[in-house]
Formats: sequence, structure tokens, C-alpha cells
Amino acid sequence: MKRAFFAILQRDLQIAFRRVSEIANPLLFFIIVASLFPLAVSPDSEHLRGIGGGVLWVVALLSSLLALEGLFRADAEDGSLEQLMLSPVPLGVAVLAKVTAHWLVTIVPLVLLTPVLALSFALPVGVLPVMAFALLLATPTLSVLVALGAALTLGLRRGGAIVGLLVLPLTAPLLIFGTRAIDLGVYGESVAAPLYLLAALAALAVSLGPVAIAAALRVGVE
Amino acid sequence: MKRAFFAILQRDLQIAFRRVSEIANPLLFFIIVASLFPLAVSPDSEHLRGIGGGVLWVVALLSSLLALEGLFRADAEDGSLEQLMLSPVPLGVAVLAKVTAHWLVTIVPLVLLTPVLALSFALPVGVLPVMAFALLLATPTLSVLVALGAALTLGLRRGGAIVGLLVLPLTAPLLIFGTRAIDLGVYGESVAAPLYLLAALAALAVSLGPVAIAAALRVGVE
Amino acid sequence: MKLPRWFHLFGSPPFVYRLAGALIPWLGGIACTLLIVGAYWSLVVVPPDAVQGEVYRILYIHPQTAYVSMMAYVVMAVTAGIGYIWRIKLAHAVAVSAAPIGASFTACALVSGSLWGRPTWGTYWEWGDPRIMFETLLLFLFLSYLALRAAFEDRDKADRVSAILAVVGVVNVPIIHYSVLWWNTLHQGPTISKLDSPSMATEFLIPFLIMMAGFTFCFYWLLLSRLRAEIVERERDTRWLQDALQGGRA
Amino acid sequence: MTNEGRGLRAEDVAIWRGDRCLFESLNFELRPGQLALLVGPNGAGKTSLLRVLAGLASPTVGRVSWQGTAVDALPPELRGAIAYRGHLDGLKKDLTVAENLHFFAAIWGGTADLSLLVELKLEAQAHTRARHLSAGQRRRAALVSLRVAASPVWILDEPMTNLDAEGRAIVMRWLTEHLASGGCAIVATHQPKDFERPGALVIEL
Amino acid sequence: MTNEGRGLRAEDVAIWRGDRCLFESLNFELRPGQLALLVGPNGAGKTSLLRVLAGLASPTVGRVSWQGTAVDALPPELRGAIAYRGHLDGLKKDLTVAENLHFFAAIWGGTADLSLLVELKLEAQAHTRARHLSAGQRRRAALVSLRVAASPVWILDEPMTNLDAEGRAIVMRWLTEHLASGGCAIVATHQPKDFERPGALVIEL
Ligand code: HEM
Ligand SMILES: Nc1ncnc2c1ncn2[C@@H]1O[C@H](COP(=O)(O)OP(=O)(O)OP(=O)(O)O)[C@@H](O)[C@H]1O
Ligand SMILES: Nc1ncnc2c1ncn2[C@@H]1O[C@H](COP(=O)(O)OP(=O)(O)OP(=O)(O)O)[C@@H](O)[C@H]1O
Ligand SMILES: [Mg+2]
Ligand SMILES: [Mg+2]
Repeated sequence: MKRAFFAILQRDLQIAFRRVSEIANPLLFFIIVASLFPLAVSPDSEHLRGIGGGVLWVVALLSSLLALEGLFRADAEDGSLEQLMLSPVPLGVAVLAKVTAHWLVTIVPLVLLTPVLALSFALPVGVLPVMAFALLLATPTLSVLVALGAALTLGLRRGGAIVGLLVLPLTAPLLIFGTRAIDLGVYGESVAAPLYLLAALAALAVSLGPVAIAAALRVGVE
Repeated sequence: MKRAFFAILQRDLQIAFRRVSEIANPLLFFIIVASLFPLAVSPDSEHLRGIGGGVLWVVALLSSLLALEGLFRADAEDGSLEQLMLSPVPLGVAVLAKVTAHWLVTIVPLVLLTPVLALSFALPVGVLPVMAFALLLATPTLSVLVALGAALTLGLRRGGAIVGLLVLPLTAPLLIFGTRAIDLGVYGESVAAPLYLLAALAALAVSLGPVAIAAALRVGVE
Repeated sequence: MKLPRWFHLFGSPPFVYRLAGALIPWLGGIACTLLIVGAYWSLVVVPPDAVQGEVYRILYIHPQTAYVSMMAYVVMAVTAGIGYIWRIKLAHAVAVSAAPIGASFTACALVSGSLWGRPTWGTYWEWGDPRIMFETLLLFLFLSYLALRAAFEDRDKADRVSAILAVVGVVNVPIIHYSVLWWNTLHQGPTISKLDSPSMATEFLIPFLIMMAGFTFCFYWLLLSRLRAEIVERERDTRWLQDALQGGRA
Repeated sequence: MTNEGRGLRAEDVAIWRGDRCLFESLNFELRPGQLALLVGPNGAGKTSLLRVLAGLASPTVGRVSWQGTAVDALPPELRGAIAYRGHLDGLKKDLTVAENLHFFAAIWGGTADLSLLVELKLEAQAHTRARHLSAGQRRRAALVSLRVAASPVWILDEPMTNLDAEGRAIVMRWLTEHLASGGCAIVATHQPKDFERPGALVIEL
Repeated sequence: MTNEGRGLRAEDVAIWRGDRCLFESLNFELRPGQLALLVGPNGAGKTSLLRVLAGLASPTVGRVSWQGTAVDALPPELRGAIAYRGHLDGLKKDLTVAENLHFFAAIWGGTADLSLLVELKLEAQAHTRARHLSAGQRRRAALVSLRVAASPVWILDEPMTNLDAEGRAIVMRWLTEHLASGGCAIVATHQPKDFERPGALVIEL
């Protein structure tokens, strides 16, 4: 089972790296947004500092959603999803591996780029660890939610819009607590409360999410 | 040729409406981003007014880019692109129809939603026409650039990243002039200069773009 | 797993259809009586509040609708879960019937809370407040449950996919309930729920509880009425239903 | 009757699509070592039935079981007992043939035996992306998973598609070996002659 | 020699893929009314050759012409002269069969003749999305474009794939009519017996 988990993880990462655009697009998008905002907005640093957190979260959300449609659809269309379902690997494990890969590909680059963001938004350097930490805690939940949305709508051709409707409201708490953590960090206050909350949500999502996603996939491939 | 143009346009719109997510996702992004920023950022209206233009452009860019990968890939993978190439319809015309459909699907809803944006960013109502106009002028260029990127990626499996690198910087002038038009509008100054510029770029893109895209596609399907 | 006989009985549309038909008048009668009595009591009999004046009377609408909205979600999630696991179509029918009612109660709770917030907290809406946020999420969950169903052409598939969403969303309910304890919020802490030492005078408590019971009965009344309609919709091609409808008319 | 319900068994199966009933009251049992051929015109419901047999979809009516348990709820020790090769390849197009093989092995818990590629005449393509294979080479590469998985039940949907004479011979050889070693198989085909074999059950839809 | 260079003509064609030469020095000419069968094992390069003949790809070496002009640069009056049906369907999965047919008609400038669907036994599926068709029904629906386009050159890559006996008979009937009316065709297949016909050119790769 461990072997299968890592095999799926490795496969998805390999594929992502072969189609470099999948990795590079969110990153480029991030850089563009990060460098554009200070241009568009008045470059006064007091002003910028206030919006840095918001921009970070919106971008993280958007880059996760970018890959949303594709997360299971590619596997469904080339038949590898049905093979996975028939294999001895529990589907929940396979889902966890796929979501982990998606997370590694979309989020880790963002975390690595936070210093760039901090620079362009004139954030105090001290807030960087908070930012990175908040991202690392909030984004697993985000990835699970996105995957759930993708799985629920896999069987659907007509109403994919619901993905957005399903997932986006569910992400609101993440964004609100995440932003609050960063804002507290910027003004030097204690960030523990929102971070605990994000961690609790992540634990919940990672433990229950894959089962629900697997169930939705089974209905979806019929 | 006119018949073929409208047939392709109609087909692409039909497909987009069948998979509503293609239409609804950009819209939902837009709404979320527009409603989230004021949450994340201090809700002081003087402050918000400054970033409204930037947010609008980033979202327009993003919603165009969302469809980037899919624009020609779906047609390439189901074989309808090669059928189109063999048909009597000049490929440039087919490309123009596809890009027009993409534009109608991603941008028109954005334009219709600008009032929502104006509301959440406390923009003066008078700036709405400028915003809509700037969007309408800048986005055809954006769509053509995105389509060019998509066509180039089609051939390059490995070098997709380069496409992002090519296309995204090309969009920077659009973003800068577009933002400037809105900012000038917000502060009640004359917006003619940046708008003329955007119009000129659009004329250039729409006349030369399809030919270049068609050439890239021919190489892509080999 | 071996299921008891009554389980199958409740899985049989004709039985439930008839049972619901028999219960609806009773539930309706009780709900109306309680709501009328409760409304009179809470609006006329009890005196205005010392601090808030008349505004506090939202106390007799807001907590009740909020509570029923959460109960409605639990009913929906549990029945959807039963339907998914044991493949009982009727359970899905109950879940579908509960969703729009629950959504309406949620909307009432949000509106009444928001109206109450203006005089007490000085704002209609405060995003940062967890209870407000998660209650809003509840509304979205109801709506996306309905939207997801609507997107499927095949009812069986719609049942099973939407059930997963309903079950996943149930984690939101305890979060709503405990949010006031977990975080310091604007929102009121538990007032009534700690019944052993109620922090409300009996005078206010009685109409409060009457309204609570009234709205609860009202929910089940609406639920069974919708369920009957849903059964008719789902079973319209079956003999027993046609017989039942004919019989009713004759 | 000790063998009753030991094989792959369909009881009273019916499948509806849209408002049409594709077929109903289908009953059969596939015993170890037995081959069933599924024939019928285009759109008869062969693929739909095979997916139900594999547990990938549920029948509208009826029940399908393997060794007495429903195929869509196999207990852990029986998971992987059914191998299905449908119209889709199940290959990742951006991975090479060898990488796909290794992936199958990791998933099915076998070893990636590169000599399989030699048998399929794919050794020259081991490091070619599946995307660049010819149609027949892709079908061959997909067949590899049957050997890696070593499942007792094979469900094959038009396995000869795109294969040349040599490819078809390989499929027949593997199938014969599989049956001889006690496996059972059900094969949908438009050319039942390809599979002629004494004792084969023919199911017509 | 007035007819010289009037048909579909391959001169000294070679195709390389990766570092391998699939074939070289291929020369032939297909005259009006003539059928060519392209045979060879999996991966021999049949599909690659057909795509070159259709003008969708360029040969590594050599030249392919139709009526004397290179196929990948046909002048406007000759565009649409070549119809190609490959391994892919060219159907939009989210459109119904009838919508796909209308689209073909609009693109090829013909009329959408719904009786074609009757001939293909697809009339019941006219308003079904292509996504929900069976594999064989999808191939049938794709064949429709051959009739709508009415091109003089048909390039068919394993056209019998997934078709039942009746579907194969339809393909043969259409092919015969096409040849009789002065069209020419080149067909890649692994079962040349399906197409046996006196005077057919056989190209082995
Ligand atoms: C939009 C704003 C509001 C929302 C979404 C909201 C939501 C809720 C919810 C979901 C409950 C039920 C909790 C449970 O049963 O566990 C509740 C109960 C209650 N709410 Fe609100 N509320 C809002 C505003 C207010 C305001 C402004 C007040 C008064 C100052 C208030 C007073 C109460 C009281 C007294 C209860 C009963 C608490 C108990 O007995 O446990 N709410 N509210
Ligand atoms: N959603 C739907 N609405 C209407 N008809 C449907 C739908 N889904 C499937 N069908 C029909 O159900 C049948 C499915 O057949 P299936 O794919 O099982 O056929 P098959 O026997 O495998 O055919 P082939 O030999 O062509 O592969 C087809 O006739 C198809 O048109
Ligand atoms: N990029 C590449 N690198 C290496 N080999 C390649 C590449 N692209 C194609 N090939 C090889 O070129 C050949 C292409 O063959 P083609 O698809 O034309 O075969 P075919 O004769 O149509 O076979 P089939 O009967 O299986 O359809 C295959 O052997 C394939 O492995
Ligand atoms: Mg089939
Ligand atoms: Mg081929």
C-alpha cells in the first residue's frame, strides 16, 4: 500500500514535470500578480502592506483551482482511473496520493516564492515564516476541497459550474483565517489562534476527505 | 466562409454552454476575488478605490489564461482539429472563430459584472463606462495572445513553460495601459490616450494573430 | 449486514406515503397551535427587555430558526447517508425534501440575526465572526446540494453523488454550534442549551421553548408534505401510486 | 453443487440507458477455465455489461458476484481479482512504456518483467512515451497489465482492435494460458471466429 | 501520359521517427477509381504515411502531390479534396450526433442529410451526445463526414475498427460507390481480406 502510494505520487509528479506548463503557469501567474499589484496600486508601502496577505491567499486559491478540472478528468479519459479502481490499492489511498501530488505541484512553489511577494509588498521579513506556515497549514484543506469538487462533478458534463459553487464557499473560512494570521503577523501580534484552526481543519480534511472523494469517483466513472 | 465561421463559433459556444463550468468558473472567480479583496484588505473605501483597477485586470488576465491549455487541445485530442485543417475552410478563419468564441465566453461576462466590482471597491459610478470600454478594447488582444500561446504549446509537449514566458510578458503592456485608463477615470481625468493605444494593439492582434496561430497549429498537429 | 424488518418497512414507498398522509394533519395542527400561542405570548404577554427594548423579541425567532436549520441539515445528511450506504431510494427522497426547507430556515436565521446585529453589535454583518461565517456556509451547502442534484440527468446518480456532499458537509454543524465556545466572538454564548442553570428568566423561557417546539413541528410538517410530493414524482409510473391516487379521488 | 456461486455470476441482470432497456434477465455463470464470448451489434450493450461485470458500474436490476460477493464491494482479499481491458488504454501518455509497466507492477503488487515487452515486440519502444506509440503498439502496451496483474478473471472488450496478426496471436496465446491455468475470461468481439474454442459460452445481446 | 501526375502521387517518400527510418523510397500513384491497401505490422508507419498523404504532416524526404500540387499547400479550389478518417473520431463529444452532422455540413459546404443517419442505423441516437455513444456507433457517426464532404480522395486508417458486420458492410458499400464514381482511396488495415477487390494496389510497409 505504501509502495502503491508512492508509485502514484511519483507518476503524477513525473507527468506534471513532463508538461512543465502545469508547474510553470501558476508560478508565472503568481509572479505577474505579485509584480503587477504594486504597479497598479499606489506604491506607498504602508498601503501595500495591508493588501499583501489578501493577494497571497487569492493567488494560492486560484492556483489550486487552476488544476481543478484536470485533476481526475485526465485519468478518467485515458482509462487509468478505472484501472486504479480495479487494482488492489484502496481507492482512498490512491486519491490521497493524487491530492498530495497536486498539492506539491501547486503549493510548494508558492511557498518558495513568498519572499518575492514579501519584497514587492513591503512586508516585514519577520512575517515570512508566518506566511509560509499559514500556507502550509491551509492549503492541504484547499487541495482536498478542490479534489472533492472535481470528483463530485466528474460524471457531469452539463453542470460543472457547481464545482465553483461547491468549492469556493467552502474555502471562505480558510481565506478568512489565513488572512487574519498574516495580518496579525504583520502587526506583530500572536498568530497561534488562526493557525491552530487551520491545522484542525487540515487534519479533518486529510483524514476524511479521501474517503469521500473515492466514493464520489466511484459514482463518477459509471 | 461566413457560414463556416459562424458554424465554428456556434459550435464552440454550444460546447461551452454544455459544460457550464467553462463559463461559470471565470465568473465565480471574479465574484470571489472581488468580494474577497475588500475582506482581506482594510475595508476603508479610499484604500480600496486604489486597487480596484488592478484587481479587474488581474482577473481578466486570469480568466483568459484559465482556458489557455484547453483552447486547441480538446480539438487536437478528439481529432476535430485535423478535420478542420483538411476542410475547405481557411484555417485562419477557423482560428478567428474559435478565438471569438473564447472571447465571448470569458470576457463578456466580466464586462457585465463590472458593476459588482465597482460596488465592492467603492469606485465612482462614472468610471464604469471607462472600465467596460477599456476591457472591451484590451481583451481581444489578450485572447489572441493566449490563443497563440495555446497553439505554440500544442506542438511543444516539453516546452510549454516557454509559452507562458512568451505570452505573459506580452500581456504586461495591456495591463499597464488598462490600469492607467481606469485610474485616470477614477480621478476624473481624460482617458483617451491609453484607450487609443489599446485599440491600436487590438487591431494589430486581430488582423495578424489568426495567421500566426494557424501556422503554429499546422506545426502542432504533425 | 442484516437489517431489521422495520428498516425495510420504512424503505417501502407505499407504507411511507400512507404514514406521511396520516401524520401530516396532526403535525400541521400542532405546529400551527404552538406557533400561534407562542407568537401571542412572546409578542404581547412578555414585557420588553430592560436594555434592548422591543428589539429583543427577535429572540423568539432567531435562535429557533437557527436551531431548526441545523437540525434540517442533520436530517438531510443522515437520510442521504442511509440512502447511500443501503441504497434506499426513499431515504434520498427524504434528504431531497429536507434541503429546500433547511435552506429557507437558514436564510431566516441569517436575516433575523443580521437584523438583530444592527442594534446590538452596531453592524449587520461581520465576516470575521465564525458563527456567522459557518451559518452562511450552511446555506451554501444546502444550495450546492440542490444545484449538484439538478446538474445530473440521471436521478440515481444525482442521489448518490449529492449524498456524499451532504455527508461531508455535516462537519459544519458542530462547528456552528461550538464556534461560540471555541472562539471569542461577537455572538452570544449558549443561553438556553445549558438547561440545568438557565441564564434566562422563566418568564422569557416559556414562550422561547414554545416557539422552539412550534418551529420544530413546522419543519417536520413541511418535510412530510414535500416527501409525499417527492414520492409521487419518483413513483409516478407504479401501479400502487396510481391506485392510491385514484382511490383518493373516488 | 459445491461449485455453485464460485465463479463470476450474473443473476437476472438488466441495464437501462436513457429510456431504453439494452437487455434484461441475463443469467450466466463463468466457471474457472471457462471462456465466454459476448457478441451483438454496435450499441447492443456489450461494453455496458462488461463494465458491470467488472464492478465499475451497477446494473439497473440484478446482481453480479465473484465467489459469492458482489463485484462492486469486493473484500480486501479479493480486490484485484478482476482485470478489465476496455476501449481505453489506461496508459499515461506522458510516461514511457517502461514507466507505465513499472507503474502497473507497483499498483498490482507484481514485478515489472521487462521480458514482457520483448514478447510484445515493444522492447525498442520501452523508452518511447506512450503518446508517440502507434495505435497497435499502444494496445499491446496496455495488454501488459493483464500479465502483471495475474487476476483470475479477465474481462476484455474487443481486445483485437488495432492489432496485427502477430498481436492477435499473442492475445490468443495469453488467453489460452490463462484459461489453462484455471482463470476465466469474458471477451466482447465482433469477430467471434478469432476466438473459436470448444466449450466456449456464447452470449448474444 | 496525359494522366501522369493527375492522381495522388507519392515520390520517393521516406519517414523518420525518433532516430529510426520507418520506410524510404516509397513511390506510387493512385489513379481515379483505384483502391490501395496499406498493410504492415503494428508500428510500421501506416498511420504516419497516411497523415503525410493527407497533408497533415510533411514527409522527412520526398513529395506528395494531388493533381500535381503538393498536398500540404493545396490552392483554394482544391482544398477539401482529401478526406481523412484516422484513429480519432473528429466528433465533438458534447454535441449530439445530429449537431455534429450539421457542423460537418457547414464546414464542408454540403447539406446535412439526416437520411445518412438512417443508413447508419443511428437515427435513434440522433439526439444523443457523442459522449454517450458506443464505440462502434461513434465510428459510424464519424464516417458520416466522408459522405458529407464528397472528396475525391479518401484516406482511411483501419476504418473497420469497432464496427459490427453490418457496419463493415456499409463501409464496403460506400467505398465501392466512391470508387465507381471515380474517386480513389487508400486504406490501412490489418485484415486486407475485408477489402479484397480486383485491381487493388497493395502497399506493404
Ligand atoms: C447574521 C448574524 C447571526 C447569525 C448567522 C447567527 C446564527 C446563530 C445560530 C446558528 C444559532 C444557533 C446556535 C445553536 O443552536 O447551536 C444562534 C443562536 C442564537 N443567537 Fe444568533 N446569529 C446571528 C446574530 C445574532 C445576534 C445579533 C444576536 C443577539 C445579540 C444573536 C443571539 C442569539 C441567541 C441568544 C441564540 C441562542 C443561543 C443558545 O441558546 O445557544 N444572534 N445564532
Ligand atoms: N445517456 C445515454 N442516453 C441514451 N443512450 C445511451 C446513453 N448512454 C448510453 N446509451 C446507449 O447505450 C448503448 C451503450 O452501448 P455499449 O457501449 O454498451 O455498446 P456495445 O455493445 O459495446 O457497442 P460497440 O460494439 O459499438 O462497442 C448505446 O446504444 C448507446 O447509444
Ligand atoms: N517521437 C517518436 N520517437 C520514437 N518513435 C516514434 C516517435 N513517434 C513515432 N514513433 C514510432 O513511429 C511509428 C509510428 O507508427 P504508425 O503510427 O505510423 O504505425 P502504424 O503502422 O499506423 O501502426 P498501427 O498498425 O499500430 O496503427 C511507431 O513505431 C512509433 O513507435
Ligand atoms: Mg463497446
Ligand atoms: Mg496506425
